Amino acid sequence: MDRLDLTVPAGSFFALLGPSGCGKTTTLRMVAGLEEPTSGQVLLGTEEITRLRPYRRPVNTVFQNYALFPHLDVFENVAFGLRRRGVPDVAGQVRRMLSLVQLDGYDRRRPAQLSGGQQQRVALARALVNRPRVLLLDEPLGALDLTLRRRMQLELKRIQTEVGITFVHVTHDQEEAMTLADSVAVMNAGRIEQLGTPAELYEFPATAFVATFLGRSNLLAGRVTGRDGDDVLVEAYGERLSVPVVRSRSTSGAVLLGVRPEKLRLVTSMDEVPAGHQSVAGIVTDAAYLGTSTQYLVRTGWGTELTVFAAADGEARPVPVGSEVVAYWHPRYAFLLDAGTDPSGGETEPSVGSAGAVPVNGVGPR
Amino acid sequence: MDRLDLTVPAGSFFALLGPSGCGKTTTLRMVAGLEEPTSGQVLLGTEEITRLRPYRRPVNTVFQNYALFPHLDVFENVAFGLRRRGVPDVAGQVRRMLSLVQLDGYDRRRPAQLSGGQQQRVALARALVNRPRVLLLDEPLGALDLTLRRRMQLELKRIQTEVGITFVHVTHDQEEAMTLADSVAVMNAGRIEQLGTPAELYEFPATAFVATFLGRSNLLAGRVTGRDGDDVLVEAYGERLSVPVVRSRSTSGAVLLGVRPEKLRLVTSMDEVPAGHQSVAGIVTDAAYLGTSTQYLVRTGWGTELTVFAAADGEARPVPVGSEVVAYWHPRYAFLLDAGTDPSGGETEPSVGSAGAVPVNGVGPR
Amino acid sequence: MTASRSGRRRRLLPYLLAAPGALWLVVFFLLPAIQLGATSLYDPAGSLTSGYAMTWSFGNYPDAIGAYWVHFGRSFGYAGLATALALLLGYPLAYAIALRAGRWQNLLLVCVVAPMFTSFLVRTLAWKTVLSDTGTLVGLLRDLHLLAPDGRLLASPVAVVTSLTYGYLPFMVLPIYASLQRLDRRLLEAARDLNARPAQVFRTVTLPLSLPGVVAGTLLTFIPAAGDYISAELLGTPNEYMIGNVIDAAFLVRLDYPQGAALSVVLLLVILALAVGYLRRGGAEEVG
Amino acid sequence: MSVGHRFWRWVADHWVLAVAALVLGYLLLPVAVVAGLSVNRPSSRLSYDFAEFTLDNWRDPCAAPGMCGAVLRSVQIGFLATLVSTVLGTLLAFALVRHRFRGRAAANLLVLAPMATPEVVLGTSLLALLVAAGIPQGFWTVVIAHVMFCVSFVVVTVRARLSGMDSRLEEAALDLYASEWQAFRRVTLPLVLPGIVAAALLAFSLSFDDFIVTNFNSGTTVTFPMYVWGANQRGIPPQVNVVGTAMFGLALLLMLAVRVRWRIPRRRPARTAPVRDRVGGR
Amino acid sequence: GTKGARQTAASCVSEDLSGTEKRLLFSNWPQYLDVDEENEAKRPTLEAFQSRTGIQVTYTEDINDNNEFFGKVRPQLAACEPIGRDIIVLSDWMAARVIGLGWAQRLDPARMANVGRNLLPSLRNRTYDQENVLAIPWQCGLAGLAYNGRVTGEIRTVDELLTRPDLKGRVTLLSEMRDTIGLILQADGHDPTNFTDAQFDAALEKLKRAVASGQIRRFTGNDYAPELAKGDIAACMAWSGDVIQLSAEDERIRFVAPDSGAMLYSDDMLVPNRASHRAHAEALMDYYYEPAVAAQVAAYVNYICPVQGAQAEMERIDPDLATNPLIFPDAALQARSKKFMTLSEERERAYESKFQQVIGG
Ligand SMILES: Nc1ncnc2c1ncn2[C@@H]1O[C@H](COP(=O)(O)OP(=O)(O)OP(=O)(O)O)[C@@H](O)[C@H]1O
Ligand SMILES: Nc1ncnc2c1ncn2[C@@H]1O[C@H](COP(=O)(O)OP(=O)(O)OP(=O)(O)O)[C@@H](O)[C@H]1O
Ligand SMILES: NCCCCNCCCN
Ligand SMILES: [Mg+2]
Ligand SMILES: [Mg+2]
Repeated sequence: MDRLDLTVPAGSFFALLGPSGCGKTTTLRMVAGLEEPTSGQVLLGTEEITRLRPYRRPVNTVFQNYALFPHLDVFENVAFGLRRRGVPDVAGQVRRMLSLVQLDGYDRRRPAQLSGGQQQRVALARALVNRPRVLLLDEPLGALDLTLRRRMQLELKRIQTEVGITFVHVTHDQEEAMTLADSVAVMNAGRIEQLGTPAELYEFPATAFVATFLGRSNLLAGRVTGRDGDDVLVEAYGERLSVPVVRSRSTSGAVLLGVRPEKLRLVTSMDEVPAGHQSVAGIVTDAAYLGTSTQYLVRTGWGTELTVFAAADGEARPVPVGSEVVAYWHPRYAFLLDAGTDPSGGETEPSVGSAGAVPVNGVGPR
Repeated sequence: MDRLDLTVPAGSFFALLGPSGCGKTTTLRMVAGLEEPTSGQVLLGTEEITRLRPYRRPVNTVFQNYALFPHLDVFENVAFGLRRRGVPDVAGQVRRMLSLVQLDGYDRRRPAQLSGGQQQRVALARALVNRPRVLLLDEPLGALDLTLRRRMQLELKRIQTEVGITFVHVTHDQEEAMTLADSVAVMNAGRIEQLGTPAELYEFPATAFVATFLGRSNLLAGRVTGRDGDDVLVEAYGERLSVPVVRSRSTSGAVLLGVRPEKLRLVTSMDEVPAGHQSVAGIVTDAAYLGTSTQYLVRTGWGTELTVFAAADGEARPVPVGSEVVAYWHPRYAFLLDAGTDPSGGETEPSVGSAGAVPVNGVGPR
Repeated sequence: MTASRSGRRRRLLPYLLAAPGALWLVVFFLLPAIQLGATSLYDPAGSLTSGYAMTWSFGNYPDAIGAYWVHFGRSFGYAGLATALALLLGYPLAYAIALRAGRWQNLLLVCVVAPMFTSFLVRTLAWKTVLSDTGTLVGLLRDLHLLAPDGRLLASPVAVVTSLTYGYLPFMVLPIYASLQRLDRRLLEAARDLNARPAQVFRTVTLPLSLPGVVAGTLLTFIPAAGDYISAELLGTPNEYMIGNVIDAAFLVRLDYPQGAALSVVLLLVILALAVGYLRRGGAEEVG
Repeated sequence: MSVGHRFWRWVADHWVLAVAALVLGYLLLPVAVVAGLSVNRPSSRLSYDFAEFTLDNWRDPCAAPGMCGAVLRSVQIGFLATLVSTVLGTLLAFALVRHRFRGRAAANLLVLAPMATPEVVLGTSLLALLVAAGIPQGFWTVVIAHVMFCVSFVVVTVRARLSGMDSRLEEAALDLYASEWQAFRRVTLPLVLPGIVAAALLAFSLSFDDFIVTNFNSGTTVTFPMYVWGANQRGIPPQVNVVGTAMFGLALLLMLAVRVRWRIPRRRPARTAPVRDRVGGR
Repeated sequence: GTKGARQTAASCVSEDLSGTEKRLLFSNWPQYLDVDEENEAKRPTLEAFQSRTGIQVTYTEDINDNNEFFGKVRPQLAACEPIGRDIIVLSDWMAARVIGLGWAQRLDPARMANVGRNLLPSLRNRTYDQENVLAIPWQCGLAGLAYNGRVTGEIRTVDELLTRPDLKGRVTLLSEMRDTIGLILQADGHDPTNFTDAQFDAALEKLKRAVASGQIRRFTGNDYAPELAKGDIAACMAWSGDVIQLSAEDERIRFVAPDSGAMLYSDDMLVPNRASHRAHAEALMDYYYEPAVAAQVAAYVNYICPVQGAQAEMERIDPDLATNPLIFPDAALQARSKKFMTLSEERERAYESKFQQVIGG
């Protein structure tokens, strides 16, 4: 582990987001006490718990694959922690918890007799019933299919609101993190890249990794040429563009100018670009119908492809593939990043289109 | 199996979509010859192959979990089918195929030494190298994480375009089906509910199941009261609404009037509703930030909740929770369904919000 | 509890867990093996009556091998034959139980194991009844002219190999079953889908993937079979006697400990050499 | 499709089952013979042929002089050997699976070695040691010898079960306030128990059945196999077959009971597929 | 190295618990004691002894072969440990060996008046037991040939046994070297009481050829009996009484004392060291030396009775048996029955080892 400082506000729904293998599970395990950090501390409030054995920590975990005890029924699974601590009224607490997760009547089933979603709720109940100060959830929805997953997300959120315990939710699914969390930390290769509310991260990402991992971004490689009042001036591929200072992470040298695909609009000629907007011309090379929106790829004069989402709100007309278009955006939706930040997100797969290093289209919720 | 007629156009990318357990895998297995239909036929072109043993069928499969041979290296995995048929120049064909799936140089690795995405491509190469008349893909991307999954989708599409073989792609991910396929069949409980292009299905679903499974829909329960020229008149909860006849699956009796969430717009008063539009008043009960859009829940006067997606294209202003709003839509985006069609999609999980039977919000791409 | 104390305890734990069993094996397996080696070098002129002196008589080895190489050859021959037969018979059975038996799997598996509770001796004696010169089987074979009118099964290599095969068949079936049971059936479907005929599916996928079980099974069959002497004693003649019979007699009848020990050591070494060579070639992961 | 074609296809699909049935028959034939002889009244005490049906042998199995004593002794030895070897073997298996420690490879080798050693060698080497040490043979040397060769089989059996067990379950227990001991007691042990029981059954069968090692180390102690060996020389009393049949039946029942009680969950191939949201039965 | 195994009365002291324990453990060969015709589990003479003395006798037929039994009890006796038996029955030469090792307890002649009175003179004062206090003869017998007439024709000579092709694989010989070699020596015209190494080697060679040709199925102890009765064995070397007993059930099973000569032996009762019921053992031995009891046993086992006066008693039980030369040998048979010569230790070892190698173990 690199240095990793992570402050989680009490009572919040906190999401830890990052690609596979970036160290999310490892982080959680240190908090739970299942792994010992070689250096550094784990604090709970003001109390240091770094070397406390796991069973002495007021922290519980919902494991990646639930890790339900197969030899115990639902009731006994949930009662497990209570019994270990010898608290009174086990039965009452267990039943209340089972009803919270809407599993009344399932108490005598074995885990193998439950569906994935039900197992997930048992795992949740088993951890929650102990009223831990912090509940750790390690990709609890990773194994569910999309439909069920969305339903369980809502349920998790409801339960967290109801019990008010701090949830630390690990996922590699950006969409899930954004839907659920009050705050999100994006982790990459063992480091926290950015921490904030979903809107903060989405609207003003701190690094190219965040910009592409959380949603998609069109990133244009450029260079800061100067300053014009509250705007930073950037030259990219011969185009002169600008970004407000408040939306700039870097104000000199090589930079990446980012715009989200849904912030781009397409018109057929420069004349139609409204005042105060900036634009780039190109040719539509692909249009994909996505239901709520249509995704266009626009090849610019210098050969890179921009992604544009046109909402299918019934007003935009379809743009045929091959047409010459102008993509424009308002500078207040652009953001400026230090070009030094690695946009690849530590992925090892050979990239597919591989047109060049820039622009990079991350993939994300549309 | 119920009667199941499925005609797949040669050379197309065909997606078979449906919830878990609806019979997608079973259908594919019958085509592949791994299972025998108790009755009915499987035709390939005009040739009947129903009782042909699998090794005699010009059909190959990419299995749900790849099913790569762990004891053979990548080369031998891909060469497997060729060797079985004793074709000449195995090495040349395998290498060409490996380079098509961009795995040159990986031929001596064992499957266990590959990442999920690489394994998936080996599975693809292994099936494709046999130049089957039909390639069956059973949720080949089900096990990949979202990022990798999106990348592999693009690649599948590219390869299909390149080789021109008929792909039958099974998935329960609506988004995937829509992005990839030329035509989509939505399956439910062993029956095909609708078959068409993604746009046809999304824009004019045939049943409530399709309307809610493929994307979301607001469905208002109503009753046809008459006809006005090319419009069908509907009364729902006291509101008088209309839908064009061409967008009506049913023109009498109990019906469901559907509108997609992104086709709804919010304004603060009736006065702002443009002419020719229809509207419903309500109160915003929830607003969820999703990056590309914001999802509002609007509780109507009669107590049901409508979902509204407001694109975050930089123009719409946020609507605070609690405000009184009017949601409006143009009738040409509405559709009318027979109320007899079961909207639940055969799901067995207890539904979470469970405000009532109608409207039903399916979950889908936004 | 301090971290260091519990840490030390945890570091010590594996040793505490392993010690009793390991100690037992050291004292009652390793030490005796060493003593066996020592005994094999005792003065062959000694006797149990007069006592044995340690004279490092390596000559015991050539003497023993010279006198009994035929029995060694026969042991490995019979054991090899029995192992091959057990594989031939055991594989289909294991295959059927693992992949084709459905809900009968448990019952069949138990049927393979349960005869081990009916003492090996009792079952071998049952073979004696079955193969008896005056029994129905021999009568039938004679009537069918599959056996000469005065032909017999008992007291022949056929009887001995039959019994060896029989006796160690479960040790062949179980590991193969275990490895077939682990086999991912989807691989078989994938192979069929890739135009492999049933026989090809077996040869290219099923068999290679069950190889660890085959390797374990052949070892667990061959090793005890090569040392067996009950079958030869009860169902064979002196012309079928194996090295086990010789060792047994050397220790219990002739009371020639040095020679018996030398024979035992040779048997052990040959088997180890064969097993190691086999594992190298077979590339198995682990026995059992 | 012609009938003949279908027939051959049926044969192609089913010949393995036919072969398996034959092999199973081969495996059970001697047991059937033993069962048959257990209800036989032999024409004379030297005869081993089927003469007349009777249940006398079952009514009074101890009528064969000395046999019941031998069976009892074998059962005692079996129990002791099973108990000791199961405990030692289980501990060893835990050490080998759950811990990395110096000497682990050697311990592994030590465990496998007795399985790779023919029984005559095991028997004679122990005999050589006992004679050299002047230790008289008898009941206890048999127990010791049996424990020695059972331990390996116990280790292998328990280890298989243990390494198939998800170690996250133990972590989950620790996370849920169980101390290491409680995690072992409440989670690990119950989950490994079927493996331990299977190992114990195996150990018992190996001990009860053993002739070769026992023959070298029993002195004048007569176990059931030793008894059978001796009885064979003077004509087997039919009651021996009663014991053989009863043991088979008992084992059958016991093992079926064990397998049903701990319906060993079919080991699924590593599951990465989406979990089906269906109420899963079998 | 290991130490020797010899014991002396001083080094290995046995305690007699007869006073407190009314038990006796008696190990014998199979078919060596009378059995009730009606109920095979009952042994009339033994039961009479038990009811007369109140001593509970555990009778076990677990001696099948001298060498095999010696191998089994050797470690214990060498270590001066009890072998769990109060009386064992071993053949003359093996009894001599056990006595030589100091493993047998001395008996009290005063408590065995019948023995003193009725032991046949030819069995008294033998080299290994000059005073008749260590090894008391149980039975004597002949080793000869036997065949099952149901599966083969008559057999008269040893050579037939070793070479007749129709018997191939259905012949057993005795694992008792003295009996098998003795019979072959006689068949070759030599004298087993006095032969040379060369003669021994020739006999052994003949045996070896028979084995190699597959003629011989097995070398047996007493265990030829079940298979002979069954017919899996057509012909064999066997002990007289056993076969006569089988003849009683199936008259086509016959014993043959070959014209070339049979082997005569005696099987003796010994009380091994550490056996703890010596007094009871003495009582039992004395009991079986009552002529009436001896006759009763002889009438069943059909071996040569070592008890004087038994023949007279036999007249009363079964006059036919009283004149059966195989039980009460006549001069003719006596002339044809030879004892095996007493061997020096080296000769014994050399012969045994050569013989064992041929019989395959
Ligand atoms: N900062 C770090 N320094 C060193 N090693 C690390 C670091 N972060 C993670 N690792 C190592 O990387 C590997 C993967 O980590 P981990 O299991 O925590 O990934 P993850 O983010 O949970 O991945 P997934 O999404 O696949 O579950 C582990 O072996 C861990 O030891
Ligand atoms: N039309 C049908 N009639 C009868 N049984 C059916 C039908 N369709 C499916 N089934 C049964 O339903 C079960 C699940 O089917 P299948 O595996 O094909 O589902 P799936 O759509 O592939 O699900 P998943 O998305 O989870 O892979 C199977 O046992 C199959 O036999
Ligand atoms: N059935 C009793 C046989 C006794 C044989 N004793 C062995 C004699 C060896 N010469
Ligand atoms: Mg993880
Ligand atoms: Mg499926």
